[in-house]
Amino acid sequence: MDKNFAARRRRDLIVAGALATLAALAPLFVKDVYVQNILILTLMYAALSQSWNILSGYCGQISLGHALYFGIGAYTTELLFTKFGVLPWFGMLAGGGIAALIAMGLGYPFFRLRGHYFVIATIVIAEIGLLLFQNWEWAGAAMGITIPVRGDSWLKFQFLRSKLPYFYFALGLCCLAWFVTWWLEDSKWGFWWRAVKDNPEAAESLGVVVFNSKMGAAAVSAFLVAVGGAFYAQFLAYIDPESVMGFQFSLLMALPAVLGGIGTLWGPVLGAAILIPMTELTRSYIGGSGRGVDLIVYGALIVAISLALPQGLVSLFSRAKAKNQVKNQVKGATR
Amino acid sequence: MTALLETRGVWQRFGGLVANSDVSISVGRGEIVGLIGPNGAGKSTLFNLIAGVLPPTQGSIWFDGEDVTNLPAAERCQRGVGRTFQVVKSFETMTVIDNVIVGALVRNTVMREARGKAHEVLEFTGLAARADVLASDLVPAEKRRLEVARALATEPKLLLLDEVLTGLTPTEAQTGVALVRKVRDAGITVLMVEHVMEIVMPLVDRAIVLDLGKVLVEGKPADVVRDPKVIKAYLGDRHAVGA
Amino acid sequence: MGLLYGLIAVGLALIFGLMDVTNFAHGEFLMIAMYLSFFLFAFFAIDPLLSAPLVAAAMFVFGAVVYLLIVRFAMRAKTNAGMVQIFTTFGLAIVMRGLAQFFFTPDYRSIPQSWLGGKTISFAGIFLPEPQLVGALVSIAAFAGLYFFIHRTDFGRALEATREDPGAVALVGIDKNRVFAFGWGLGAGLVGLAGAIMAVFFYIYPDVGASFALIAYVTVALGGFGSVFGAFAGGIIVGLVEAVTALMLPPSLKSVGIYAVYLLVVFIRPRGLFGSM
Amino acid sequence: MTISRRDVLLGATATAALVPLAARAQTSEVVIGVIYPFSGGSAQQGVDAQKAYETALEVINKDTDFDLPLAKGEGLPGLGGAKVRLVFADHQADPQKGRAEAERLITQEKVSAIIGTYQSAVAVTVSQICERYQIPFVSADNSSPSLHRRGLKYYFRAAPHDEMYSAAMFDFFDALKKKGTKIETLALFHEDTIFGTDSGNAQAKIAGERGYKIVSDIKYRANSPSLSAEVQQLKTANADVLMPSSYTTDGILLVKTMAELGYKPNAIVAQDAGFSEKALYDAVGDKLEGVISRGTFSLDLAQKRPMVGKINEMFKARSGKDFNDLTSRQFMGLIILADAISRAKSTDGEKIRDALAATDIPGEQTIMPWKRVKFDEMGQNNDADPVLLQYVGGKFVTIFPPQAAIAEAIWPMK
Amino acid sequence: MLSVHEITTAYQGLVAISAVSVEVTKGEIVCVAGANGAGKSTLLKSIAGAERPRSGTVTFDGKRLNGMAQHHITAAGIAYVPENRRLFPRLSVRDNLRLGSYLYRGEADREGPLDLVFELFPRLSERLDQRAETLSGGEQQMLAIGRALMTRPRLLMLDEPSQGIMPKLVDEIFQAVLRIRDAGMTVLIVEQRMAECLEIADRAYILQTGRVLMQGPAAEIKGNPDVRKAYLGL
Repeated sequence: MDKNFAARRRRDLIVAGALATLAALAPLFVKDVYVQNILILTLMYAALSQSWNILSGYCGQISLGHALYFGIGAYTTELLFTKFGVLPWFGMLAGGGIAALIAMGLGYPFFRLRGHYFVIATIVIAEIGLLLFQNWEWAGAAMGITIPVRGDSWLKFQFLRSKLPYFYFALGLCCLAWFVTWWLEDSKWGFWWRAVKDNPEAAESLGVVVFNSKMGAAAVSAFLVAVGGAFYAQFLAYIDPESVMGFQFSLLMALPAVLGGIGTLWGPVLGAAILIPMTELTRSYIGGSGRGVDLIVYGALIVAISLALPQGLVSLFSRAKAKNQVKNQVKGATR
Repeated sequence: MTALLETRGVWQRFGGLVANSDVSISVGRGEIVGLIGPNGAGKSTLFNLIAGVLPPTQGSIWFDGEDVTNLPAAERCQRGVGRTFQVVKSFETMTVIDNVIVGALVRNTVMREARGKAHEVLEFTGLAARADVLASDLVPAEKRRLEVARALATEPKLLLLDEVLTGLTPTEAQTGVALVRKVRDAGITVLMVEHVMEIVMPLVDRAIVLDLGKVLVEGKPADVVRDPKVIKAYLGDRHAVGA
Repeated sequence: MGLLYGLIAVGLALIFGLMDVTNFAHGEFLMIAMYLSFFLFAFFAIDPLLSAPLVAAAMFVFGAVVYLLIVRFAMRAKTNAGMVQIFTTFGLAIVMRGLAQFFFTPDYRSIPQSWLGGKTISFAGIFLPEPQLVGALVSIAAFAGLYFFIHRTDFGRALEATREDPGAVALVGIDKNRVFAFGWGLGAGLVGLAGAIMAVFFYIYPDVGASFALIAYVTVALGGFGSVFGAFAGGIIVGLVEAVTALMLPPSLKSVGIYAVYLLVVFIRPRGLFGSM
Repeated sequence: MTISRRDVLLGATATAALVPLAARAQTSEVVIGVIYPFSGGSAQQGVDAQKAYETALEVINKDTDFDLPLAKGEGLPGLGGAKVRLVFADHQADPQKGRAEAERLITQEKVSAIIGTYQSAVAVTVSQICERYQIPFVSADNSSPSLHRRGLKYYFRAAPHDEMYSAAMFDFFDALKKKGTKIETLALFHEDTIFGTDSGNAQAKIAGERGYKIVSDIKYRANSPSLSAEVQQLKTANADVLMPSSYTTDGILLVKTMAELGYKPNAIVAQDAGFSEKALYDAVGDKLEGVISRGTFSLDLAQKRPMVGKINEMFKARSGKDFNDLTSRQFMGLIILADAISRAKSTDGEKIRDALAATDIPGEQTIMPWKRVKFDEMGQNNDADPVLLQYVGGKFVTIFPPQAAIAEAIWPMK
Repeated sequence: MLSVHEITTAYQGLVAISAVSVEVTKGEIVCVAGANGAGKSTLLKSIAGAERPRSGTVTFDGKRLNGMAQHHITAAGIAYVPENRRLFPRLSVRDNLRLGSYLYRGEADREGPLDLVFELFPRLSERLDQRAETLSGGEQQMLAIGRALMTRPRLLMLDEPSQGIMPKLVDEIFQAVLRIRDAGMTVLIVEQRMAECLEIADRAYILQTGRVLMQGPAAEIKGNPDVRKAYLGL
């Protein structure tokens, strides 16, 4: 059994490595910038969703306010860059750090809340953040911040036409988020989080410090999301509160994980790989009609997937595994 | 040598309701102590106080020679208090082995060691064949055993068992009894709540009867079941004879 | 205004709070109700005040059908039922918006004239716009009715029981789907009432629900899930806080006041003001 | 009304859906990208814009007898009569999506130029992308002054921006004051988006320069569920003039709330947007008798220039609406852009840019009351004179500047 | 009265009971016993409609039950008290009982059986306004049986009524079962405490790994040496 387990872990790593390599080679074949753009967004949302999944999927604290951390990452990076000339690379880390600190600060009061009360509190806090930025003159308020793009530069992480550097960064971020999840999954923290999600009281009785576990998950999750936000800001070269802190980001971070399989290693990646291209393509190719058909298709797909596969798309893959499990059960029952 | 566990004049009130009043009990090292009493006598509350789910309104709790009254549950677990829940609280979305690993992580921070420990405990409790099954797919009796396994994985000095033998046929219960004995033989002190007198009385070294939040009687099982106060409050006439 | 929030929230309180089903399409229910009211006015010249019961009835059917066709299945999920509900109803909301745009066009509509529109009662220097006054009265009546319904009728009891344990009501011969379909119908019907009154003084377009939905959620949570009276009180508090914040802060920040009060309340009372769950 | 519109729309859907499969642009065809919100809260503007562009397309591609550039003859004479084809894209008011669509249009659809976008925030990113790909971007209807001040080479705006509009308003106030009307205090009411903020800032700045007192400056959250508290404050301030900068939705709510709370200002001078929308007047027209809005277009120009009326009829046939401030700008924007492409005799971005920079169209050859169309080095047309219109008896009448006015302002409004 | 004919029920791909047949005659107390996982609870669930049998038939007074929705089966006269009782924890004792008579809400005297419930379990009448969740385990079991009686069943099915209950109350509950039978109802009971159960039962079935191992009059089963060894631990 131990062997099985180790083999599964190794197999996950190998599959991920293969996928990452495949993805890294994709630009050799995909020259179309529009498609590249979709790939970048897909990778970015996969990374964001993977990060969201740490807190909400593994630790069970459903947050619909992660746009706050996304926005903080974006704003920290760009404010530091435009006001103080700090390179985005440092801004990114600073943004991540600040987001993690805020997540922990918010954790103190928030983690006492349960269920809907918690979810609504996360929505509300992100909304407050949005309103504050919308009215914060120094940070550009509603006008946002336009990032001066002066030509290709790795140092400033900006590129005029080439999407490749962004692509590789997004890929890297996605791999990082995946790897962090993979690593945490078989660590004390990973076990603690899942225990806290399933039954905090029992977890506490087994020596799990529930509160600290939640804090840890929140910090890791917020940090990664903020780095994603910083990336998005650099990628877009323009930010305003609505476009980096709006509620839609919170949803878009959660959706891939939910569709793919919440609290699973592969769910977010799988969900993003299907959802994001679908969103983009329905908008691009049927959105121009002005008749809302794209919305109908998009919404109906979400409903259909939620209803048909409540465990997410990964459950399709685990069918085979489930069969094995039944076999084990039979063995166990007839023992 | 001091007792492993001692409660000194413990009170617990919930609003106007008094769940425990002035409960002082002690459990010595290596003992199996049975805690019995009518439903609602405050047994579960006392368990929760000992496990640290909530602090007592008044009084103190001493474990292993130290005052642990104000320590949270997780900290008490680290010091060696393991417990099961009357209403089974497995981690439903995790497999059996993963459930046990959570417990094992208290003493083993290296994953490989924790996993090894968990396998060991599953063997010990006879759940090894079910290691990779989701906890939600276990039948109730297995879930109770999982509760015990999980608590054992924390390598406790004191194990609090809350109705783990409930709902078993007499034969099955015998296996359970054997397991509890095995646990004690491994050097773990056991404090257990149980209703099925036929099973629990031969097993325990000492029985404590709670009624209306107070200690009613305490002593050797044979004496306890003959105590008229116990018969009146708890056993009813028939069982007094039966036991 | 607070009572109007309360009226919008009460339907949600029923679905979200009393049946413990997340409904992210609540704002869209409101939108549909407003359109219904608009079309009844535009084609048959029925004043929104008169059409309110019609709209409520139509919405009742709509809500029940939505439950039976979609939500029922979302509730069957064994694991992460919460997320499945959130995203099913969220998807539903998007579909409803799309359909509204498809059939009603994205044009802004509004009802120019009605018996109530634009009339104001001046009372000791305080102006009370009639539509909102009527809204407030309807809202109070709706709350009273719902309160009575939940606490004094067998059906209300059955609803509570079904929320507590949907699997167990069959043990006493209750069909949970009928109870919940009725509950959803009632919730949607109440939103229908709100929509009809809103239509008098608000503009109507496919995305109109979004601005109200969040406030409605906050209102329900502030009052506490599972409490009709809580939603009522929540509505009043939200209205008051909004008015007060608008005086103290730049008006663009007035919602911050509402949100802050929500956070404050749940930090002190994690189950809202009157919540039981 | 819906049936005929739906048919038109169906045609558009089919085109839009098939477009990506079509062969890339040949010389016989020039492709122009049109980026608007076609879903979400401002979908109506997108759909209206679509009709305006289709009207312009008809003028360009068919032989029509108007005194407009490209009207006569079919297609673009500079490119041997090549036809213009439009590709519509939906940005859903999201700068990221606008950017992605711009990039898609440029690289996949091979558009020669892009026109858009209604929301200013989206114009920011779309124009950035155009700059990077050296494709001209014509900002048809964005009025935020900050847009052209970013040093972009490929950005062009034929229409006025909010500072020009605001200046016109204050010119108007100054003129009234000379005649003895009392205008001292102003109340600003603007939403918290780029448009509202820019407009509010411009008005505040000019008011300060010209000695008007702002007694209330209210920034409110766009699409609020309620504006009662805000209107209460306006009422308390009771300024001589109320100057709202709001989109349609908030405009409707503002006017209705004002009526409910019994607030009747002396005058409302609006920063266009919602206040030029038919929907607003359909909803609350009776309460807006005498409201003044800035604009760049007025139908009564048809009295002087008959073609304005005829083109308006063409538009009306498609949309069921009259031209308004937005749709007229969109119409004109495409004409100007297509004219430049024709003169560039090329579909190359840089050549079109140069042709645009060299544009000089006299005002008479537009449907707008502008002096002429000529871009400065920042791509802004400073000769696009705004007008002030007053809503009287169910339609707009030009009241300012004097050379365009056909009636005197009614002041106070009721 | 109740006739279960060769039903097979499975969940998650595992067969829990296969081809089990059980007969219950009017006025009987029938006990079903067996080890954990033998399929006793599944049998009751299959009759009550909480699980759908894959094959076989369940008929009650000549009416075929399988395929019917669970609430219709309740309405047909079978009351089922599941193992975990499934009370409405946040509702009062009174409301729990009232919900029991939900099917008769149109009737003037809808709470007819209430007297019987209070007679059987006098302590419930003292706790009418308490929330069900604040009752002790034994009282909850009484309430669950009481609620089931309020549906005016002809057949009452109890799943492990003695589980987790102190000895004194176990007796009370078994006595109550006898009285319920005397009041004209039929009882099908699944029990772990076979000794006590066989004492009050008329007939008994023993299930093992999903099949009927043995059946017959209770006294006979109790005397069977194999049973004594395997199940009674004697």
